[in-house]
Amino acid sequence: MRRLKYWQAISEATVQCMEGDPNILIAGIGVDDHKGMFGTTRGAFQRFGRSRVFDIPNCENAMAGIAIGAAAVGKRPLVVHPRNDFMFLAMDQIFNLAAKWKYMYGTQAGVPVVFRGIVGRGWGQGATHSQSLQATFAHFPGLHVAAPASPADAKGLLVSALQGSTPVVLLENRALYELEGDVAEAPTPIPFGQGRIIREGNDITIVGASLMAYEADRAADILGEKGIRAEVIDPRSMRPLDERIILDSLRKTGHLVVADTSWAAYGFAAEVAAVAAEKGFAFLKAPVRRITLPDCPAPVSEPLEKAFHPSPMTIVQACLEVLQSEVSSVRGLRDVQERFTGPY
Amino acid sequence: MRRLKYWQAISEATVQCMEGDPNILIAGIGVDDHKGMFGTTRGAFQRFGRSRVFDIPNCENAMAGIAIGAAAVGKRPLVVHPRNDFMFLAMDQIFNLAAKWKYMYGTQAGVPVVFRGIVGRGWGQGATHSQSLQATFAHFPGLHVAAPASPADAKGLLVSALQGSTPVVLLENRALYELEGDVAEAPTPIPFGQGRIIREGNDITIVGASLMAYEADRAADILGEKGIRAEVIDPRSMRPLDERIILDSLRKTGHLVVADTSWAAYGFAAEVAAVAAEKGFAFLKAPVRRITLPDCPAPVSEPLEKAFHPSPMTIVQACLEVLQSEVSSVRGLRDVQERFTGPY
Amino acid sequence: MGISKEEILSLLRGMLRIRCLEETLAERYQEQEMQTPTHFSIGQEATAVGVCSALEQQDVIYSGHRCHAHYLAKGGPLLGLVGELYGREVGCARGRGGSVHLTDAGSGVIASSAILGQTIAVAVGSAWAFSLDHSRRVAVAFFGDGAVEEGIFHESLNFAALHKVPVLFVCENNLYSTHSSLAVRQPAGIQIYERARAYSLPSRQVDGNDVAAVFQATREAVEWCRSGRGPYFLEGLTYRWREHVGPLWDYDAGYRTKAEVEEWMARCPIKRLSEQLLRDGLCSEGELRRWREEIQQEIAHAIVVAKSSPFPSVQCLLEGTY
Amino acid sequence: MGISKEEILSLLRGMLRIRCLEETLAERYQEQEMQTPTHFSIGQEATAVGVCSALEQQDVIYSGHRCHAHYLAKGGPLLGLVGELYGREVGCARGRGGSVHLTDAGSGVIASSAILGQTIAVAVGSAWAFSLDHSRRVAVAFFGDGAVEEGIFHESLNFAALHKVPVLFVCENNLYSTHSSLAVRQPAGIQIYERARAYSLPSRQVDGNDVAAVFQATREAVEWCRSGRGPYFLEGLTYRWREHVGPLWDYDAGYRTKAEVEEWMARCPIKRLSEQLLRDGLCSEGELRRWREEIQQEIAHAIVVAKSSPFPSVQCLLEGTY
Ligand SMILES: Cc1ncc(C[n+]2csc(CCOP(=O)(O)OP(=O)(O)O)c2C)c(N)n1
Ligand SMILES: Cc1ncc(C[n+]2csc(CCOP(=O)(O)OP(=O)(O)O)c2C)c(N)n1
Ligand SMILES: [Mg+2]
Ligand SMILES: [Mg+2]
Repeated sequence: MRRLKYWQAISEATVQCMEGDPNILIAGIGVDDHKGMFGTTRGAFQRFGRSRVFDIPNCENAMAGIAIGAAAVGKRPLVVHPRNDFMFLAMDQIFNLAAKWKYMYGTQAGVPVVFRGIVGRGWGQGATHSQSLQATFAHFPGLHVAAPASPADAKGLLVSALQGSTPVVLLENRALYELEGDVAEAPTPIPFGQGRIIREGNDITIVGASLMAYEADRAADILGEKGIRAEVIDPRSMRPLDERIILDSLRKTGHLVVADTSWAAYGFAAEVAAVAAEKGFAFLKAPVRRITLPDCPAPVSEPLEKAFHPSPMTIVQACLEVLQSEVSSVRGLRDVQERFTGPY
Repeated sequence: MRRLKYWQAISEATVQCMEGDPNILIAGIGVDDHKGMFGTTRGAFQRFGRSRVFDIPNCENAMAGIAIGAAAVGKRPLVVHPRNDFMFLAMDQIFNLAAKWKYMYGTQAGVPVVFRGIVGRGWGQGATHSQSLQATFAHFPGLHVAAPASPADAKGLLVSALQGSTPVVLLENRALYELEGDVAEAPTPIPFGQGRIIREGNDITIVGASLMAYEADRAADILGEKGIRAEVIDPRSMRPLDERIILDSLRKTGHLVVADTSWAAYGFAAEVAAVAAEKGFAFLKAPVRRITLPDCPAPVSEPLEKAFHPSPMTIVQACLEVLQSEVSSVRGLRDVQERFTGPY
Repeated sequence: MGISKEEILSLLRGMLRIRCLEETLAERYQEQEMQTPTHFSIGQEATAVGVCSALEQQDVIYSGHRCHAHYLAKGGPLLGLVGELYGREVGCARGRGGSVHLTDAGSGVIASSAILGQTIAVAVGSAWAFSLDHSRRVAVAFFGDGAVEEGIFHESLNFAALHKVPVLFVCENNLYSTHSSLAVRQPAGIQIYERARAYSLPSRQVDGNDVAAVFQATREAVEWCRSGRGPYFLEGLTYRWREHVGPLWDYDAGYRTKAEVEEWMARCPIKRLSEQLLRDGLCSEGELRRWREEIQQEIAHAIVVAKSSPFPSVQCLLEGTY
Repeated sequence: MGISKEEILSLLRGMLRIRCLEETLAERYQEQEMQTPTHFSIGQEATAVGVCSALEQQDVIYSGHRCHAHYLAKGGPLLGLVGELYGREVGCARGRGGSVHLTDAGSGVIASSAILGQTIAVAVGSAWAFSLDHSRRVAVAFFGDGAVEEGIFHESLNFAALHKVPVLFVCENNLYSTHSSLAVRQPAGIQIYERARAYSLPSRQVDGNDVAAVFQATREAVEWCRSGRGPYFLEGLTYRWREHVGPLWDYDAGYRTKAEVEEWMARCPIKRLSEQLLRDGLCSEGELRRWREEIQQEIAHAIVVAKSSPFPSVQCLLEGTY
């Protein structure tokens, strides 16, 4: 299979879907410029030009409404936000209208609008350009919410979004954009609500959202060196959440660590922990652990920023604690941490 | 002690705080009209008039920013929203500025703005006028978020908000407005992050947020008739959350039901369940149960609306299931449910 | 363009039908069987009827919380509205949406909503889609003077003017937003229709209680939109007779005077037009009476049907979320 | 009011200082030690200096993402800015905020922010507080032509005009929002300063590269605000030389032409004024050289101090959240 970068996979999915469905439009700040939304909309603009790829004024709230109105009469708008943090401005339309449309108007047809929001990370993105809004979006019925962590998933989930009839929010971590992976040529949808087992293991379950799925896999490498076989699960979508895949894993391992790119309180990690406490209680052999952001806004200064984001080692440490291994007994941990540079 | 209604307690706290601090202002749609925001701002308007109580244009986002700007130069604005659902329009200012101000600007002083949002309930309020946004607000560091369930708490938490230096979101369920309770004359603050034990018990812990604290207490009455002694906890604030009071109770009871006025996924109930799974695991004797809204927007039609909102009986049933009592063995449950009319 | 006799009679009948229905509903509302917060349009029928009568069926409309008149004027079935207020499956939103969430695909009533200004953008979106498809269809956004203050008003007009989309903005200026007069919400010295000019839009103010004037202004406006020249803005001055939400009068609430209400009631669009038509011999008292009777029958029938038709089944509570 | 020699020299020196600093920063930025997305104001110094020089110390300013010039012009300490870019505790936001979150209470720089349009409302709020206190203070909101499209612009101007608060809106129109020209964002046929009139505001466009013109226009505007007559709107036409974010040039990116950039560089506000002053004999080449040297020294010193001062301690990561 070909290998594509994450952003290339998004671009490919977009172009293929637009070829298949003339009703798909793209709208967003700078989607037609030389940067092409970090490359993700460049292919579509080259292929379809200004008749289907629209640069827009700075009007997040109206744009969401405009997309809904276009969807109500047959279009399939894909609205792209260079940072998901700007979507706070569009939440009224997303929550109070798009998410509720089908139910509230008792209609057969919903409004198939797709919002892509990019999550900033690193290089001093700071407090208002690096939030991860998956829990905020996923609290509300009526939406599908996903945060793909691999090129293949980025493609498949976007295809699903552009072919489905439900309003969708896709959150893409900027730090994953250069990640390479196998991606099938055909635009095959990955259904929302279906998680992915990144690696199998019997000792402990690590559920990681978005970038943290990737980090969890790195953590599992390190744990593997110590003979601990972690099962790593990427839920892929937050709404619906694939509870089954998590519970099945828990049944095997009895131990759970959840890693997220956002804060602990009322976040993704809370929901997974709650599912475990509610439906996986019988399997649990030890307390669940959440690996999340420190409870403060994102700082800019480099040392603070570095301390702010959980690393694979943070996950490793949590797993060892859950398994009650002696952390200090794991030789060379520091070195591994230092060696790791990740995809940023 | 005097008994006041919930709305009267809010009104009293407002007037007393405004007397004590000339920098407090009120702003909101219709705060000065004959309805006086369901009575809560009428007293302040009568006492202080148009120089401190401001009707405003319909501009939720700007108003939040205007409040922040006034706070930055010494004022203490109290912004009131007749429905918390309108606050989606103001979330950029609340999350991207107010919540982060102190941290992001590295300053000593934050921006002490207080937002009151009223949660609609019943009589066909419908999908966009009856959401409960506590989890959405409480996910973000930098805010205090509370949802008082009694007149005394409504007063004490508002006093805390108006005297503190942190931006605060207070959510008030409309269905509690006519509830009466003992309220101290003096404006004594209730600190954020301090829960309240509504009643003590050894068998099961019920944590209820906002209106559900009240409903949980009714549920405990019914359980009491069956000899089950539930401990009912009202966390009062969601951020910070009083984990201690929940864990202490859990240590006694080993059983947990969490009731919330919003949806389960990524909601208040998820966070409490997560705290239990993470820090109270050793105490837990049975799976946690969440009693929340069905996973759909709020319908209008009366029978649907009735089915939509969890009742005390829903909580009772969950408790019995957690305790593995035979539900059908509890005599007269239906009758109790039918007899209950609540405060709406 | 002149107005034919047929047209003018149909305008009158349209207003009469809305008035009769809303008055009946206001009365029935007090039986507490309609459990949905309801904003009556009594007194404001002329803008709804004048505008919608100048549209084609394929054109679409959007509205806000005060939406009954728009729904009916565009052709939304009466039973759909009544059924919705009674929370029945037969309601236009199957009892899920209530008074503020009206919809009827067949007649082009796409959606009304209870969040101020929300549907202004949505109407622009539909119009944008029409223009991308080189279709002749036009979208209309109805909203009040209060919605004009919301940021989305600005963003929407900017986008619409920029892309020259065929949207007609119709501001029903009834001088109040809940209990707040324009004076405490918008700066003096400029009128709402003039503000639209800041977006390079043609705009115009009409007497919103003169249905013929609204109709003619809309015909011109819609022609402008349909011919690809972009959006148009119409402001109709009118007045709400009853309380903001609910069926009662509120003369005495303090935010407006009884004299003001009465002054506007004297300018009742229905009274005005029917007196004129009688004067001009275009219709007779008998005709008017007959219409009223026919309408009352239609209404009575709809209420009977609505009240005897089933509520949504509780088993279907979740249905429609996805 | 004329401009004194002292004043004009100080305007020139102010611009020169900002230019020198930003050019140095742009160079140093490429060493990758400043890890914070940075929007340079090179080419746009005249609006910042012209406006801020007409303010009193007690007046406050707010800015957006392109805020260095405003911060410095209002008197924000140079080390505070440099330290912030290097992420040090000595930075004006103690390294927490970065390039887009500048603040300095002492000189009245309250806040800049990276969300478009956000601080327009916040400035109105401070001005509102001033008017409630019957204070003489004025608040200034700096923002770009792109922020004008946001709904909050509309809501803020409406509120400010309604309550006649002493806020000066300063739109630095540099023709682009990231890589999008005005033509793809706002309808043709009306200019930004004219739009402000829709709120019954006095408004005016000035040559944003003519610091004296900006200064004088601001003096009049601020007098208007200070005297209780309400807000004022000033649009300055100017141009950004470098890329939208980051230190590089982007002639060749495709969204604008090299000729356009060069045309605007020829209208450099500093070159223009210094040539004029030299011509008029108000300053000498030697003076200019000396200033430059003094400024470079100040900058070099600040960079040394910043780079040698401590980063925030990781132990304090959570501090300041509450
Ligand atoms: C965003 C938002 N803010 C506030 C409200 C509360 N509200 C409902 S109707 C209304 C008045 C609207 O006035 P106008 O637009 O003039 O319409 P009218 O009621 O006069 O027909 C208000 C403030 C709301 N529904 N949505
Ligand atoms: C709400 C919001 N939308 C989009 C952005 C992304 N963004 C950052 S700067 C910018 C361009 C702003 O243009 P303008 O206001 O003219 O200021 P300039 O950069 O030209 O100085 C954009 C779109 C943002 N920061 N905030
Ligand atoms: Mg009105
Ligand atoms: Mg610009």
